[in-house]
Amino acid sequence: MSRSIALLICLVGGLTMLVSPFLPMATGWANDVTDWFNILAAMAFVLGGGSLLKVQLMRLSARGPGWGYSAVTLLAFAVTLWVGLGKVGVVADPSAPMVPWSGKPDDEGSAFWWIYLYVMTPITSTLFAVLAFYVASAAFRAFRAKNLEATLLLATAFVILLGRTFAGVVLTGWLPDWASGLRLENLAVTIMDVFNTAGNRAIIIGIALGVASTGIRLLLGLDRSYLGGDA
Amino acid sequence: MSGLDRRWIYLAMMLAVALPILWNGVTGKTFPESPTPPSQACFDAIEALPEGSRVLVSFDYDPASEGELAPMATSFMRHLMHKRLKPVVIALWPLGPTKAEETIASVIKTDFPDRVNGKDFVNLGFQTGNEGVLKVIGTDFRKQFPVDRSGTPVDRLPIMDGITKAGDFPLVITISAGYPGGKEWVQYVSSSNPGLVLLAGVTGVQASQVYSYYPGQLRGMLAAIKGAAEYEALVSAAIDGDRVTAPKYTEARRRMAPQLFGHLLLIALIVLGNAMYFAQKRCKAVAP
Amino acid sequence: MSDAITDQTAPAQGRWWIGLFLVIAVLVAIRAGMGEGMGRVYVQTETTRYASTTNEQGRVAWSAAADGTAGAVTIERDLFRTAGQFRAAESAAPGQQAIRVSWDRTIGLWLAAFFTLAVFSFLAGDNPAYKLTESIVIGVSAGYWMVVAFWETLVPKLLANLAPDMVKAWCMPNLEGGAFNPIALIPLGLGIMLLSQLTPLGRHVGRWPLAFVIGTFAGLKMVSHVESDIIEQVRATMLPLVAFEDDGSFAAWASIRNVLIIVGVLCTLAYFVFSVEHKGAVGRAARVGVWFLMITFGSAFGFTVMGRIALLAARFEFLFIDWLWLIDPKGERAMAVVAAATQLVP
Amino acid sequence: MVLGADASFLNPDKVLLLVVLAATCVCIVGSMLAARAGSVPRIRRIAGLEAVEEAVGRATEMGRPILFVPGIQDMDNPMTVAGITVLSRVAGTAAQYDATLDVPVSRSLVMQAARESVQAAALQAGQPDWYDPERIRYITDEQFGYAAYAAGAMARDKPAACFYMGCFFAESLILAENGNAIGAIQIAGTAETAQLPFFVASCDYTLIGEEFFAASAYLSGAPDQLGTLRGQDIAKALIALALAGGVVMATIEVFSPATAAESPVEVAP
Repeated sequence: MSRSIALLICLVGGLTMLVSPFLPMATGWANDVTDWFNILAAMAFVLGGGSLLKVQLMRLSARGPGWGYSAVTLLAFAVTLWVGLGKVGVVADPSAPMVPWSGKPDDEGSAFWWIYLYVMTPITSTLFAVLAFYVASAAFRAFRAKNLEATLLLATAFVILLGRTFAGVVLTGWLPDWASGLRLENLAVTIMDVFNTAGNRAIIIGIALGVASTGIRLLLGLDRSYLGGDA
Repeated sequence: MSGLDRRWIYLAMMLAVALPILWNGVTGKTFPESPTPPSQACFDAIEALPEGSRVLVSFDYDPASEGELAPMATSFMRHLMHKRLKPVVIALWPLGPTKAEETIASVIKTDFPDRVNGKDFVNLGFQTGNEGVLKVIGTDFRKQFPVDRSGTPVDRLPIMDGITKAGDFPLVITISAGYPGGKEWVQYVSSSNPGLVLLAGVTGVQASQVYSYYPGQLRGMLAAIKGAAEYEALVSAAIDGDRVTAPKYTEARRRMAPQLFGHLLLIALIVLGNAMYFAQKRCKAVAP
Repeated sequence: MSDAITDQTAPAQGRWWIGLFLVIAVLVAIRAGMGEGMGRVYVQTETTRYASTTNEQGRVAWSAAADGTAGAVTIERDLFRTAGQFRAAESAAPGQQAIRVSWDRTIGLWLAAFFTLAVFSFLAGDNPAYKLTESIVIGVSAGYWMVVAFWETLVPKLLANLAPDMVKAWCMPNLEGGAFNPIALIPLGLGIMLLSQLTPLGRHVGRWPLAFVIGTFAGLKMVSHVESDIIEQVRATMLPLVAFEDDGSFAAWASIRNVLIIVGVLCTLAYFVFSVEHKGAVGRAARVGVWFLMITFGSAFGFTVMGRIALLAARFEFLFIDWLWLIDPKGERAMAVVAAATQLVP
Repeated sequence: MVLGADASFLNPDKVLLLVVLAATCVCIVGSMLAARAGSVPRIRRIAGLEAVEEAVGRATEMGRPILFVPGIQDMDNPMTVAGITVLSRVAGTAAQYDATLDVPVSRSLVMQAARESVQAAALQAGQPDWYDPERIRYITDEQFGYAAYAAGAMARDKPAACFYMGCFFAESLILAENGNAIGAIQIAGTAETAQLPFFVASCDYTLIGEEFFAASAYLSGAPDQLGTLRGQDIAKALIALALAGGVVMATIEVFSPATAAESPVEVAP
């Protein structure tokens, strides 16, 4: 019963959204649904936070290896929630100085801002930067001229890498004007403009078909694994 | 060939990026740039506008992509100010307005102190809704952005006189790090407003996706730090001529030095990897 | 091919990381003792007074006011200043207190440097500094996004519709409109259903919001993908096989480009065909399609590398410029440059 | 079904969209019905999907866990939904082999959906006790916070098989390179085009774009689901025809002198 109602909700919701772009009366619906989804996702944080607390508390109470790190996670989580929800150190917004809670939680000088700037940003942006190292090791390992396909991959990356720096200008800058299309920096642009455009377009069209097909499978209930097992 | 620990690769990359930064910091030298067509197109599109035109600038990035995009924002803002154009700033990313304020402080407030907030430029802040925001501003700009960042109603801002929809701007610039960004601006704004010129400054990751819209729906684009450096050089040449450019206006070109060595290292690694591969294949062929 | 690189990223063989961090600590100590030192953050307190005016519609607006205005509210904020501004102020008035070292921000800067190095250290192998950093970032970022969801979504989109007057008085004085909006009960109801599964009764009801999300977004995304991806991309590919310049002469390169794009799109589409084996004509087209895919991936890879190196450069700049004070490309610590560019200093 | 909308209520700008959308739906639903009636298509081999069982089997033999990452976006993203449906197939196989399956997620709603789907798969495989909700846990919404966890967990738990199925951004290479470093067999699937090159470079198998969306239908083996794949192919053929027609029209237009000067078709500068 519960599953049948769920499938019905899925079907009706999906069909409504499918026809809404064609009905002049339905122009805002997509935005409304997106808002509702955001609210739902925000409320779902209770579930996520609960899972996080449970896992870390279990580890802490079991005193298994690394339980100290669980304590650190819990502390970091609690402190961030406290200073953010409590707007610790936030001054009122200039447009309403009489309302002490009117400031944004991440205003310069607040505790939440401090955590964002000095804890979260350095860690996340360094993790982002670590990709430069991973790109290097991946390129070293994977770009081998084993066959025609692999060679194309490798050669293209090569041209782009050279063409997008000063090195490309130095290496092929001597080419005369009538052959300027072969200069590395222009070759890089051509690859992007022609081959990359064609490849990406086909991938994008394919994805759109895949999304449509997946959507139909979901709406018709062919694919209902997300609804769980029992009746 | 199993002897190469990947940590040597990491160390080499670290040196290839760190040493040029130090070298450049000590000597202050940068490499010359010659603009590619997409960057030149950005410069030309702004040059072509008559003085006083209003330009919609969207800051669609956050600190994670600042390294690539902040120099573009600085150059765009400087170019717009120099041409006496009027930027109307919005953001589709929550942290975009903060980045915009930083750019406004470092370019307009420092070097163009005569420009008045609300008349010559304005920051309308961030709105949630991703592409939904773009759909709405296509028909009703003020519905999405009723007030500026300090709460002043848009109706009272002289810079907004006569602007009712996105199509009223002759030029739109998005500086974008991902979703929502360049692609969404093309899909929801440029496609439905044929007269509107759209420029995009994008990260390297986005570049390959957004390239498929250039030069049709996207008049010009700055791709990654290289595009930023090219455009920065164009703007510097137009504004400073032979004078020394202030350090904050050479940021993208400074970043090109570590790029060059990083790229050269990657190329060397690819060559080395293939040399090892073919050497190994030959060994196998001789002694199976 | 993966054995080209030995597997040594794995954990600690011994306690190498103690040595690594000792070396870094010694180098930092040496640097800190040299010249002007390193890693300090300066601030200046900006005091603004705000006074209110009431306009014709009875709306109260606040704006900056002169000293001594009756009924003015004072707000103080600490704003960043550079080391150059500090030195300029000191040389103008030794012992001044306007621009000063901010201890909380200085501690933050050193913490940020520690975290940066700790993440880099993972490249050499898993170690306690990385584990500590990892456990902190998980806790902080989970909390961060919950706080953002609360203030950016739940308050303005849900509470402001259900109890506008309360929200206006509490934290959103500029809230427009301000009538109870019954539509907001729908997402509230969905949310309650979702959370009801924490109780034994709600096991079944908890699926409905999920079904709602999956159904509506399946419909929405079908429309948007067909519209912007299929229609627009096909339209953009309808290029003439032969192109001419503006003056009427044959444009060879533009023609080749158009043909290549059309052929590329068609062949790559052939690669994605599922219900026909890749043999014969379809097979040949699919093979060409794979070539296009490989070139696409190679170029995307090459482009992305630029971004990644730029990000790495930005982290090194943070370490070298903001923390270690080794170089000064922006002239933030050079007194002369800063003093000329700003009138902040009395 | 869409065709039911009364034409007089139609938004006139959207007629083309309606036609294309309806044609797509007709192709897919029609092929599905045909497959149900007995005309089941033969689907070509997709290497990455044939390797799923092998990967799960290998993890079981080695006594090491399986890691499944359903992307880092929420349930409003079709890639996440596709990832969850693939998860249910992988979980079914893992339950049969009694292998350990770890599913760290970065969104609360995804955790909810993943738990439902893994539990259902365990039931279907006849192993209801195999399901452990604590193995499907929320980490953090933050992209790199999640990547930090995943990188650390891989270095410590050393999963033998890693699946990355969903929407990925920059963290894709952090996951794939760390998985490569511990020698795991890796299968990735995404429609996020910018990340495909990294998965192609670092993973053993990569499902590219449409292949990824086809995965759950392929793995299910159910006739009506396979039918939808043929429907996609028919739609593709129609697109190719429309494209060819458009190209011919555009070419004719170039030669007709009246319109040559202001041809609406863009030509490279």
